[in-house]
Amino acid sequence: MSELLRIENLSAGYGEAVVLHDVAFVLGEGQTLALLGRNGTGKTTLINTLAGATRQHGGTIALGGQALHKLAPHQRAAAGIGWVPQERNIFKSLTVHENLTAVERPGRPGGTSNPWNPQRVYEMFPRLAERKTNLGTQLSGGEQQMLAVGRALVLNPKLLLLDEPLEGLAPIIVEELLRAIRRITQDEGLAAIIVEQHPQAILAISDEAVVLDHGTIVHTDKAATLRAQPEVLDRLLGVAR
Amino acid sequence: MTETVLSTQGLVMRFGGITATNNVTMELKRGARHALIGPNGAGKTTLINLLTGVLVPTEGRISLLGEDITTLAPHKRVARGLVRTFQINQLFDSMTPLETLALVVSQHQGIASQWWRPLGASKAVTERAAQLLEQFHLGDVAQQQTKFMAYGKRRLLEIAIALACEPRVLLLDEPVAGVPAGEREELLQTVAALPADVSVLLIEHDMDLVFSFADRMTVLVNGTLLTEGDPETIANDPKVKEVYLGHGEAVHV
Amino acid sequence: MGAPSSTTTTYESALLRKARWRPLEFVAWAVAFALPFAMPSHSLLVNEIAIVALFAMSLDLILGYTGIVSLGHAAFFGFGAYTAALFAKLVMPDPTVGLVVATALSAMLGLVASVTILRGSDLTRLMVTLGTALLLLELANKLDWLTGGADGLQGVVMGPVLGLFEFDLYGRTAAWYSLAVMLLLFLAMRRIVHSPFGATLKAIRDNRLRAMAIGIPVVSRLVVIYTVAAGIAGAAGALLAQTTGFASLDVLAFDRSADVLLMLVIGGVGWLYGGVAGAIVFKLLQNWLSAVTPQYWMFWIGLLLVLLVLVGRDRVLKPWTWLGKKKGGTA
Amino acid sequence: QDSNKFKIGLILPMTGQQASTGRQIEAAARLYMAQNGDTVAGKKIELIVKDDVATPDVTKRLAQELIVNDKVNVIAGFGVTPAALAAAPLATQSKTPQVVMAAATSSITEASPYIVRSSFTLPQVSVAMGDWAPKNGVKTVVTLVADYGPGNDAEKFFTERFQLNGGKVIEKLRVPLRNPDFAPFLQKVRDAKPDALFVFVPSGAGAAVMKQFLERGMDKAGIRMIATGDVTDDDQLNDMGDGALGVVTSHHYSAAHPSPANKKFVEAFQKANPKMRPNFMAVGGYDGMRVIYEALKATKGQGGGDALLAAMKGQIFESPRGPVYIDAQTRDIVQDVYLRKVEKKDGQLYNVEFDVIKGVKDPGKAK
Amino acid sequence: MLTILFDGIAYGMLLFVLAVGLAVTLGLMNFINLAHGAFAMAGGYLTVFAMQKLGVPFLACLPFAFIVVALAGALLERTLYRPMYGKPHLDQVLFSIGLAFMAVAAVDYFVGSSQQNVQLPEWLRGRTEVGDGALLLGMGHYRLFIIAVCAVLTVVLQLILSKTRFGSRLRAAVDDPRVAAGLGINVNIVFLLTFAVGSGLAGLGGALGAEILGLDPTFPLKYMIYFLIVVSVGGTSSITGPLAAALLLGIADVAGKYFIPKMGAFTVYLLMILILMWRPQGLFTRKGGR
Ligand SMILES: Nc1ncnc2c1ncn2[C@@H]1O[C@H](COP(=O)(O)OP(=O)(O)OP(=O)(O)O)[C@@H](O)[C@H]1O
Ligand SMILES: Nc1ncnc2c1ncn2[C@@H]1O[C@H](COP(=O)(O)OP(=O)(O)OP(=O)(O)O)[C@@H](O)[C@H]1O
Ligand SMILES: [Mg+2]
Ligand SMILES: [Mg+2]
Repeated sequence: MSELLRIENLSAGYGEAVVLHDVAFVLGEGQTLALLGRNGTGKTTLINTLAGATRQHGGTIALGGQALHKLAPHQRAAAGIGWVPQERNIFKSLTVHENLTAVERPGRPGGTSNPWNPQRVYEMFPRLAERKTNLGTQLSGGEQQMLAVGRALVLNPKLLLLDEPLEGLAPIIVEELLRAIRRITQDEGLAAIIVEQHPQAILAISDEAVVLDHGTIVHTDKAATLRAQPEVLDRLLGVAR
Repeated sequence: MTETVLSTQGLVMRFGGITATNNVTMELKRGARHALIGPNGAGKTTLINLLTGVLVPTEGRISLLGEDITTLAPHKRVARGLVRTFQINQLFDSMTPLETLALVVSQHQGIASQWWRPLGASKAVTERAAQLLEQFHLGDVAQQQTKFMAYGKRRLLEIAIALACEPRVLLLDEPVAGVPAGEREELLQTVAALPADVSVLLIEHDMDLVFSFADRMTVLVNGTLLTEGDPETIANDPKVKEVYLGHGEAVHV
Repeated sequence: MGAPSSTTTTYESALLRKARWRPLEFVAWAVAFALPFAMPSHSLLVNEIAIVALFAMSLDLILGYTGIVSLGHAAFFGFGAYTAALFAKLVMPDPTVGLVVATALSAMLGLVASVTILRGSDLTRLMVTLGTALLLLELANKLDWLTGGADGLQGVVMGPVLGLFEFDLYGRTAAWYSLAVMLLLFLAMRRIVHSPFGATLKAIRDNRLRAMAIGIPVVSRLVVIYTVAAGIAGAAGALLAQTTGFASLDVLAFDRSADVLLMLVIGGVGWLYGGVAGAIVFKLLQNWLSAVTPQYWMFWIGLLLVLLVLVGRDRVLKPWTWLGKKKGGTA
Repeated sequence: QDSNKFKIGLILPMTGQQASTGRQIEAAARLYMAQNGDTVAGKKIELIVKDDVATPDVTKRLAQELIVNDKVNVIAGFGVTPAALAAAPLATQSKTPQVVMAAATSSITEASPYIVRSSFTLPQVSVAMGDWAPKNGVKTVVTLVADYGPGNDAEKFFTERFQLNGGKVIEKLRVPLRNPDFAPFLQKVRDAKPDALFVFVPSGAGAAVMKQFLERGMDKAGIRMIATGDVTDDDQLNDMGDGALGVVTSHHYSAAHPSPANKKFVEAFQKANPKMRPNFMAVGGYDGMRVIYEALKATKGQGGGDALLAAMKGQIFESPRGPVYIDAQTRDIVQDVYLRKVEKKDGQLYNVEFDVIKGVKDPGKAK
Repeated sequence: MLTILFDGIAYGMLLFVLAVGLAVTLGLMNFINLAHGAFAMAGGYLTVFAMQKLGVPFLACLPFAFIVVALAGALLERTLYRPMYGKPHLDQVLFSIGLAFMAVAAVDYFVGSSQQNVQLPEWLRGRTEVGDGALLLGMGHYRLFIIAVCAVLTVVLQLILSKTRFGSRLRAAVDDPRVAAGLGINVNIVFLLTFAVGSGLAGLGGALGAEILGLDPTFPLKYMIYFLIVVSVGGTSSITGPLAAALLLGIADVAGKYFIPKMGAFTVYLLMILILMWRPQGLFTRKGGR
């Protein structure tokens, strides 16, 4: 397993305010990281910082050896970041299909033989195929969530950033999506960082786990280990689940 | 035998080629704690939009307390006690929670068309607004502009507005989405604690909450009513498991 | 619940705070009324500013408080002006009666025209209101037997205000008359915007969907406020016609609507004094610049507008903010 | 303290659609002052220029302020009819002479006994065309005028005189003042097939009408274009191109008027304003200044508005346009009206006069 | 009869070329640029000067006007316009009308207030007639030329927007610039290009229109209303909408003035109000599906 993402001394925030302090971790190719923490501890901020949507105050981010923090947001997508923002942010004046094609990138050389394209997204979420020509605003809440995930996939990223991807989804779709994420990471060598309110659900499919509090990392472990220690989880997250 | 407060007969809603609501006939009893569940895109939000008059049904009728309201203007339905919350917050961004609630209470008390005296002139209005602010933990942000508030607080205000309308029938569309796990229960407690004759229809994907809240459930699939019953029946219904609940224990551990 | 009584009073005073008169306001009005005394030579300018300020405030009712943009507000201004002028010419020369008649008829026109602004986007409203004003302009042009067409309506003789005060050449009577009417209507508007009714307007502006969902009759609110704003704009137009003694097509022209919009936006929308501030700034500047450089004053006005937006209205127009930090929005 | 000053308030449209009117008049007025000194009868002349954007209520306020605050002795200028009319009651009320230098609707001078006009009236120049056309093979005409006061005047007086002379007006078209495309009107004219098209549009729009007239091949279809001189405005004639050659117009002034006085005027004007050629607006301003200067001289700097006014009435002088006088009864200008044809001289287009009707009074006041 | 139709079409096409740039910036970028007419005016003046002072042939002036104005637009976008995108519509109105005022006064100062005239080459000046009687069709060559240029333009624009992803990338960037950038869309470039093309089109329109509409410093304000009518009636979501609207208005205006001259300017305004009350989002709105 070779290293994909390396974050060092990262601090970032909004305007003058610094939300993240001195964050550092490493993620290997095809690995899944569960990013946990109470509300408002900076999970979204970390995800957005990787996507280039916050103000970075210091530190470095390297993706496959490339200095990501020096790139403009749109270049990061080219470098291999696929982002599912917390509020979905579907482009409201584009149809479902255009939402996908507007950002689509051809599969990367040396990637899988079966690159992501709108067609594959429709296969994963048949619901979207039926809604191809609906505008972004004409989708149900859950459909928007599916589209946001699909939209990140057609970038054919190396690293998928999923910010609360399960919110508002029906239980059966949640199961399906979790399975799909597992499959994609295992079979296609895609790495992922997943933020979620239900730690059990994602720890089950993750390799690594990181817990944030007040913008700093307070715990790092193997996902399986953490999952087996409810009392630690309880202490870190304040909610026994 | 409790009385039916809200009912639909053969409700149909088509958007171009898509049938979002397909021949839905259902009833809401007085004092019910009723949950509406179903897969994404099943037509739950659409149903609420039809009930509240945001959309006009292609076919079918809706009646509230024995009166046909199929084509009644939305604001008149509110006057008859039919109130909703939105899946995505719909707030008055430039107002403070205090002003918002004072306005909503004024509207409910029928004095919102007064133009000659200021908003805060009615003691009754201010008192009720203060009460709501406290009940929803909004006291500390009461005088902040709504648009600068944190998501969680905005969500609480969303619900508070609906309650300020003193609903007789309350329709909640995924009220706890985005609310921190720890606060979800409390929020639903507030709703559950509404007077016993208020009927509540809840849409929610968090099954823990749904099952702890509902005394009756309706399952909608592809715009069509799949089944209806008490929580236990629904939880064990194989069809519901297949299309909605799934089998895994991933969600409610 | 132990706390409520004390928090309720806090909330009560918070709600009432905005509606309360501030000392500075009294001073400002006193100064305004003293101006024709102190600087009789500028009475005409005072008169004109009072009129456009009133006009701008009426636009603020629909734009700032209700969120309905209009590029055709001159329709009502001009209608009021022609009504007042014709009333004086054909019926009776008493200004007060003329003012009331013009206001009432403009309001009726507003009631009728309100059907045009109920639906659509900002752009649609801009164009429909603009179209309405232009239609009225064409109409006034075509009805030249009544309105004097493009030459303007001549031969309007105004009687003394309240039968007592003749309009003088200095324009002092005119200034006081306009200021008095403006004050009266301002008081009414001030009541409206701070009332529950006013709050429903803001609610509609902020979120129409939700406003409906809490039971506000959106359409009738829009109709009412559009009618009121039209009436007040008509009153402003009537004042112009009465104090200048004539009316011509340009009271209905596009420039009139555009200027008042500019003034209001300069002064700040959603704040009645914004219209006043904008009127003062715009008129004084225009007056001063066109005296200094009659040919190219437009350039400097343009530059001001650009800077206003680039640098921020607050920082340009409120010198006291140059020192401290930027504050949050004030209502 | 200002007793040794004589102030002239010049209210003109300096911006907006009518701006070129204001520019011409201001330039001419300044030229007159430069040529004739700024001290007359012991008084220093001060010119205060104000821009009214051709908006009458602004005109009125400016006039009022000039009279009340600046205590001007004369108000002058007035680019458009409503502006002149708006200021008229003030002139009466304050007994201030009002010299109208541009606005050309006939009725203006009736609006106040203090108004004196140094420009022209549209009836004046249109009847001249109404006389000339029937004699020169034009039997049927369609009129096309801008839909406002002066346009209506032009239409009315031309039609009356033309019909009196046995001509036939097939159709009267009025175009909106702000009209982007003349195609439909011109097509209508073409379909009516008159001998000639009589045009009045305010200067500026003239070029457009002319171009589209040619583009539509109306000249080739045997329709002549006749017009008042506004259409072939000297200021713009050169830019209209050779298509304008041969167009016959009637007007009171041409920059090519062959008199020494005019040569001197044109040369001096162009020297002072290299980018402009003086047009009828300029001459109105120039003569207006002259009327004021002479009145001041005659009253020896004493006496108020009434005295000045009295001294303005009846002035007779040689203007760059030719001999003129201010009718003591109507206070309107009486002047020769010329028939001119567009010709090329030294590579430039000019309205070359070929006929003249002497001493035309404003026919609008005849009744 | 046919001639009137032809004139109406030509007039409509001209309005379209002038307004299409606005349709792009307003409709696709959701930016109210009331200084649009100033760009058109710049195109007109450039053409006049290139022809008079430099002796450039008319045909060469058209691309010249397009390119120079597009470059100027790009420059302004980088310096002045960019901070305006996120601002409320009213601020955009204030800002852009301020720019228009400045342009008006500046042109007046440097060039003077008189009308400028374009001297068309001989081959564009003539007129061809076919048929006779009620079916007589007289076509001014210049109007024919405008129709041709406009048709080509429409096709090209339509191809760019529908066959490339540019259109949807642009709309995505407008909807949510932050997320669009995070998903790999170079928002700045997309806006810059769009704005430059919009300005360039205005410049081209000005160059073409100066002959028929006249050219003086008040141009940007005089015709602003017409541009806005075209865009609002056409709807702001496509290129074909404004085209249809411009044609409709052009024909209605010309025919109205021909058949009922007394109605004068009524026709257009009335038509606009009625259409907008009937379809508040314009004639052609973007619905789900195509
Ligand atoms: N746009 C912003 N400007 C300023 N501060 C912000 C902004 N967005 C978030 N914050 C602050 O940054 C901190 C971290 O927020 P963040 O959204 O990263 O939390 P989170 O862990 O994702 O929470 P949640 O579970 O609610 O999504 C919070 O204190 C929040 O108030
Ligand atoms: N305006 C519209 N035009 C076309 N289709 C629409 C429109 N609004 C909703 N739909 C479609 O109707 C279906 C029902 O949507 P609805 O929002 O009611 O679903 P829902 O049950 O609330 O789903 P979720 O749980 O994901 O919120 C969806 O498939 C959606 O795409
Ligand atoms: Mg978050
Ligand atoms: Mg929903």
